[in-house]
Amino acid sequence: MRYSGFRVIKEALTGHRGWGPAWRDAAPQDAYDYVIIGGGGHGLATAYYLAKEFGQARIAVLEKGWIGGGNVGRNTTIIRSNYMLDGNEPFYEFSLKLWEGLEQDLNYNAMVSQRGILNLIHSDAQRDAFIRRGNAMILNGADAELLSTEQVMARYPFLNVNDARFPIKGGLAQHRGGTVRHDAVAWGYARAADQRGVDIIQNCEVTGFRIERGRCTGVETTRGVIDAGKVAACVAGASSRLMEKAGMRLPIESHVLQAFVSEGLKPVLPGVITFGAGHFYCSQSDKGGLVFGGDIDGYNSYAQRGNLPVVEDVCEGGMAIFPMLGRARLLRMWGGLMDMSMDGSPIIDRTHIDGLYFNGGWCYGGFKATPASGFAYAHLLATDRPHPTATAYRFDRFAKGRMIDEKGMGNQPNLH
Amino acid sequence: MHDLNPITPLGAAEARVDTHGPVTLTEVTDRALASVAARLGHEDETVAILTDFLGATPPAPARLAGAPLTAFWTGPDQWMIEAPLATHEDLAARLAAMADGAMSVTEQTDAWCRFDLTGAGLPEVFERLCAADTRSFAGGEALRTAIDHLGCFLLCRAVGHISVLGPRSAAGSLHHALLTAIRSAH
Amino acid sequence: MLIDHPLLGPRDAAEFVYKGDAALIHRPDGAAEGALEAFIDYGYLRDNPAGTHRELWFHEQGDRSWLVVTRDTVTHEISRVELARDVARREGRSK
Amino acid sequence: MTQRNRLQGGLIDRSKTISFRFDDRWMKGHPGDTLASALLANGVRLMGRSFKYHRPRGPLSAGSEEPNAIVALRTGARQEPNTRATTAELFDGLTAQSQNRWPSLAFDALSINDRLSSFFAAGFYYKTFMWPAAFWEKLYEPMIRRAAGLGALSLQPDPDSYDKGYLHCDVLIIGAGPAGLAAALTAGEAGLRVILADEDPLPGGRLNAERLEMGQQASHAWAAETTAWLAAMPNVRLMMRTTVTGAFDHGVYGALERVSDHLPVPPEGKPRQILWRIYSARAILAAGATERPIVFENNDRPGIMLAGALRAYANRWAATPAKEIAVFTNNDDGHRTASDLAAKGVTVAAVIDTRTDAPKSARYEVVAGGTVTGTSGRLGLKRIEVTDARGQSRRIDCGALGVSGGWNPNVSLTCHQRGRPEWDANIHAFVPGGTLPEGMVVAGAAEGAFSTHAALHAGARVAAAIAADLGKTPPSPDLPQAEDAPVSLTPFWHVAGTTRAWVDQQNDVTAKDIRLAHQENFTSVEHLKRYTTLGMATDQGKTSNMAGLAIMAEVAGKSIPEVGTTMFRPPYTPTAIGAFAGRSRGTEFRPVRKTPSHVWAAEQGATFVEVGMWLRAQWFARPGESHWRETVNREVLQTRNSVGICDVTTLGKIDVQGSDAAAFMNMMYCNGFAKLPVGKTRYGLMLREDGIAMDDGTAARFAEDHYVVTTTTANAVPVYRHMEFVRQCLFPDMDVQLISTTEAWAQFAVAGPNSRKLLQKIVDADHDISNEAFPFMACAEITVCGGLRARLFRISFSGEMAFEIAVPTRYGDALMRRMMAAGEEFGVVPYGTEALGVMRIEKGHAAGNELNGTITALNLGMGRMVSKKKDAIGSKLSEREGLNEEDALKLVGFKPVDAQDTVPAGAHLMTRGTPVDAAHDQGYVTSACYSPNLGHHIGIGFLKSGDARMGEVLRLVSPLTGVDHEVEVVSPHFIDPEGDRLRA
Repeated sequence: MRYSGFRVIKEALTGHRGWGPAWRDAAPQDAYDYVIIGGGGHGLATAYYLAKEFGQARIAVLEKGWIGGGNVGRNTTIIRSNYMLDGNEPFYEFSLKLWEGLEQDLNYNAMVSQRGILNLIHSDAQRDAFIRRGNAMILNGADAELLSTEQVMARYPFLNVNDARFPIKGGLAQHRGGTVRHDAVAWGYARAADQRGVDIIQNCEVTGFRIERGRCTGVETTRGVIDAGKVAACVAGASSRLMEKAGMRLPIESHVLQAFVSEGLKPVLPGVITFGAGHFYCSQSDKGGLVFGGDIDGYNSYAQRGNLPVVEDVCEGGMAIFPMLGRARLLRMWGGLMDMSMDGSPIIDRTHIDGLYFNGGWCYGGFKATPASGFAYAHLLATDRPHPTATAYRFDRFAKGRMIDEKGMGNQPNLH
Repeated sequence: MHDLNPITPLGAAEARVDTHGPVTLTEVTDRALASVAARLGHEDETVAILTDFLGATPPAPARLAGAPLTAFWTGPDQWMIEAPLATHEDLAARLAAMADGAMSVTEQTDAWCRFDLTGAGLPEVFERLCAADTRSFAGGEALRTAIDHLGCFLLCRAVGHISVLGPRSAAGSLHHALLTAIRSAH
Repeated sequence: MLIDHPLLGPRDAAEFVYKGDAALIHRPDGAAEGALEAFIDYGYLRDNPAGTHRELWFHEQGDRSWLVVTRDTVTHEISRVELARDVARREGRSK
Repeated sequence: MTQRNRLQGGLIDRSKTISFRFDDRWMKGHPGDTLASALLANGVRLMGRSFKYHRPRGPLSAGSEEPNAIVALRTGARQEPNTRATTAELFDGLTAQSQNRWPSLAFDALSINDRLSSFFAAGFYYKTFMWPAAFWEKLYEPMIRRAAGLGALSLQPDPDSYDKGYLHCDVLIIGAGPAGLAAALTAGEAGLRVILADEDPLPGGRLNAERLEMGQQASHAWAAETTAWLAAMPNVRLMMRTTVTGAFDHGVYGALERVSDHLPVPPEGKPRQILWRIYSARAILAAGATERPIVFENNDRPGIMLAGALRAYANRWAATPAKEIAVFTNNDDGHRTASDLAAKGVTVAAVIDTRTDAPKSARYEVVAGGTVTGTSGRLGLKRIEVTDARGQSRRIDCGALGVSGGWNPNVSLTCHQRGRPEWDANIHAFVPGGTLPEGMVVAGAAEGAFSTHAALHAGARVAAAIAADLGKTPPSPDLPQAEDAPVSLTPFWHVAGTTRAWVDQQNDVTAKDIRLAHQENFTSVEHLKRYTTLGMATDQGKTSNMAGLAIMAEVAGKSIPEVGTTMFRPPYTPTAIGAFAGRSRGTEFRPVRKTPSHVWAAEQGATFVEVGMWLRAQWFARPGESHWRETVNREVLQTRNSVGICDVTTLGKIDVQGSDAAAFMNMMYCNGFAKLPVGKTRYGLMLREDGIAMDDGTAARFAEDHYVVTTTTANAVPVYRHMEFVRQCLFPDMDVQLISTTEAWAQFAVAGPNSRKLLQKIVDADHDISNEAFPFMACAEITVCGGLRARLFRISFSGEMAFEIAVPTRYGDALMRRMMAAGEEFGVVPYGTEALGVMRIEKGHAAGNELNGTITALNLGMGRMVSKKKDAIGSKLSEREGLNEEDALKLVGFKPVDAQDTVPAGAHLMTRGTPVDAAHDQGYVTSACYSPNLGHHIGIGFLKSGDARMGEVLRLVSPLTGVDHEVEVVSPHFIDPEGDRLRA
């Protein structure tokens, strides 16, 4: 069924009886050409692009719980391609371009909203680094604009300049950045993949891999064994737990990232803004909630919840730049599991086991990557070659010394 | 004798004193400090040297001991020694002279600013500043914790008398934080 | 979180800085045969267990001790805290 | 206007009458009122508008679970959006405005949405607004955003302050109702350190809302007496107006104390609120229960509220929304509301009880087996339509309807870690389940024990167990006789066949929306919430989640626990962001570190700049200088021509001592230190274990077993931590002791050809600092100014003959003054960080811009420094192929081909004739400045194969800033490449 304004009106007048399931609840079959483990944004996008772009049939997405229940369902919804390094920027720019056509492609309004992202600058050295980054963005075909303090203030007149501990010395803006209604991304991909015949199988946990003579031939699940031509792991946050079942250790630690939303408020923030002298970023949803976050808690965790010090640190950052936030209330906080990789960049690669592929290590940046991650992973699965924008996301980059380290923090995952 | 005039951590010639409600906040500038760390395998010798010097046994973890020469624990086999500046301006040198390869001594006098809080109602002040359980302090406690993002030592010399040692460069911020907490609590 | 410091008792984890898996104590010998491979493993691969994890925390706002904390990464329950120096010695590190 | 709906009695202070304003109307109330109770007493039921359909709404509850009566409290910079009228304490002069309406609460233009509601069904926006694509940002979304949100921020800085604090206790008791009070009595008498916290200003919980006897007293009197008893115990801390907002790991709780919210403005020096971090050995959750409504047609009109709330308003606040009320219930508790209100003189028109075996009453009509099937009254309830057991409908006039669907234990805090509530089929509600936060037990209504008797005894029992567990002898407190009624309830969630029946009142989620979500396969509770927004409003679904689950269970043909469970995340109630930030805002966001010469520099009119936490002098402008560049040029030139002084105290200094100090230094730095002679200083490059440069600086050897290491300003803390890691974790038997001495010494760079002459006037004569006696890279402990101990280093960042001199910090100010006086004859200048930067770029020294975390020794042109003869941190991984490529980046200098051009940092480099794009990127400029010595701009940066490309002309592009011109690759050592000046 196609979604449209006309359809909404027609259904409204006929008691909404015509709406069918957004996607089928499929039961697992004995075998598929591709089994994708993980019904999050990346897994569903991979299935969709495999079916649509690479003409693949017999695809299953296996989800342990309910689709979209992981990080695509709990993040701060930001999209952007303001990366600096060659290994990253083309990929994220590709992702941003896919976002720009997503709704028409999926026939699902995920509310891709390009209201811009602004990184504040607080020192001369920071400006130098942002100029380098902005140039790298433009040289890669993305957009970037360096704003003066006056231009920043015109957009955000209530920023604290009167008694700021760290003065605002301008900002780097990417106007094509913005936010997306995160849950809708999962649902939109699920619906579109389902329409192309993908089996989306919920409540189906992978408990083991079938590996024979160095080749992965299928998976064991809580709903039986499923044979597969190719098995694609896509469970960022739980990557180590899953790949351990295939005997693999990963260059990844699992960490918790907290995020926060305020009560609904009349719109004040047009786009996404990040504080450059503390750990705080914020946007405002279409419902009016301020959606904000900061650093990861910093210790290995699978607990999906954080602790007070980071909550306080984030709110300190918020109050530092927006002292008007004092009387706004924090409504809800939650923690998501991050695959923190050793250089802060992801992995989309084959494993040393034939037929077993890996997508993970997204740190806290996976949401914005969803379309390109799905596309590039589908490309790898279908062709056994990396997508041109994802050639650097290899396992062996650590052994070879070709890290993609945007923050320059080295093999210390909690600092990326 | 040299002819340079010192300034206080707060940047003045004279130490500052503030009183609000029951609490007096005093900038203390008349104490010398030196860090002493036992060399590996010389832990007992270090304790002996310090015992001799202090007239008291170097204190256990999170404790302070001795007066007028005082030591407080700063880490495993490591203490900070406090002495009157008037008599011990060269505290580090004196201790180093006694070390004889048994301990490493480092001058710390000016690494720290010190503010003493005296009076009733100190727990009400400190519970707005740091995670230390000052309500249970009975005298002799010495611990390091964070106040206003600054690593500080809290030394309870007696009930109603707590010293805060913080990084000297941040004396202004620390003093402001202490005074603000006093005004909030009382 | 609270970390029960072996010398100081329970202290807020906010006073500490986290490093990672306590396996980082076992730095390979740079002069040994095959050292590069060993360093790549040491530097980049982690067990990352969901469950008991031995990990390094530095008491930066305290006594400057590195600790080995045994903590469950699912429940955050801490079952053991030791001075890293003692652990390192016990596990064969010296000079 | 009189308080026409004010009843007799209550716990308000009638001796005082205070005024308040809601929208344009001034009214009267009494201390003890909430805004909602005072408004009800004044005959006001309409207090807000819903989020989506702008439906008129009045209070549903009398507490923090309130979804509807949400107002903007106060005005101006203190305006607090989305404040619950049901918890806002009344004070004299209080002003509040209604929200989400235009032009007024009674006539709201956007209530048109309500008429169009069938177009706005759950998730409608996912299905439309897609065509044409460009219209989303331009038309559709702006339209949606204009309607978004409830209250508005003032856009002004919050004028109030917030404290953060830390408390310790043996047992934290959350909730001061009967269970909490009994627990506090027991634990207090046992001698435990107790904190008893409750969000209410008045201890007692439901004891203040009920008309109950406890022993010989009224329940509220028992609560008051017990509270007074507790207040007298030194080991018990009563914290009223304090909400425990979150249960964190290891017994740490977050709690918000509203210190001044009940006052017009906070007293001088006092905070508005305090966010406490409570460290507890144990906790008792005695948070009570929240009543749940029944879903029926048009169940959201002002005047329709929870039955227990109706009763609380009458009993505690002596207020009623109307003189004629009805009750709709599925349990006995609803009847208690009817009898209490009847006792207060309110007419009870009927009690509609869904149970066919409903208890009878002599005082009011009971419609057994009946349901409410409709309501009317546009801005407030006028009448209800009741359908009886036989299906006969009739209308009953009433201005208020109390609704009771039973009570849900307040399990919220049990869920903050791993707890997952479990279904209790006896009370038809979720009770605490799964693994509770470490050390937490639950007592009273919060665990489903609803009678007062049960709550009292449960509180005492769990507190006694904790006391025993903590080694105390538990007393047996004297608990009064109290009611012990069993729960008598037949589940009834919603009236069938509704078209517009509200489940989540604030977010306007109807029963129909839930059915639609099921139809579209959003059947799990997570999907349901996200698709319909059920439970996502400011009340966090406290009164709506259960009904939503129940309706989903019904349409899915499942049991409620099969559909899912209710889950709560912190904070328990929405909490001011300002409270989480505390004092860390504005200029106090982070502490300020000042250099020893700060006072002096300020006297000179220096401009300061933030460098991490430090404030450093950036430059020292002189009268007549019109641009900072002019000042900096002067400082640079005068230093290079004569002598300049710069405060460099901010560099980290670490004392390294011990018999293994040399071996330790050799491990820390990639280059060798063991053979450094005593009395000498050496440049050291410190790598991370992954082979990337971490920090650099000089280290001086004062004795065989004593080095003093300097770090960059930014890395002082991480380097110290790293050294301790190496010392304690990797080489535990090395005899090394470390301590930071950054703050202990005031250190100044004295640079320029006259630096020695100047210092000879400072350094005591018995120390020979001639070039022969004290050559480049020498260091010594000396005395100055007649005997003050000092340290002198012959090191140079500027490239000139230079020294760094250090004295105990308290003398830094005096030394600076003395050196300036001594240098007068040479025209000495102080210089700031900007001139420092210019001189180091002229000299090609790497700094923070170059050490960006991706750069190796090889990139810095120091590849050969990485000793192959020894093991050092980082040396092995720096051998990897990707870090040693043929065309690796190398640090080089750049000068513009046209001398007028700039060389901006952040610009990228392209080979001439190639396309300007990322694929052809050759490198980037890291640091740049105008060189007053060379008379043109210069830069340093990283270029592929840079060392082999000297003299090549490249295209320098910065499309971001509109730069595109040519530069020549040159040595990064622009000044004195041979180092003659250094050694002069």
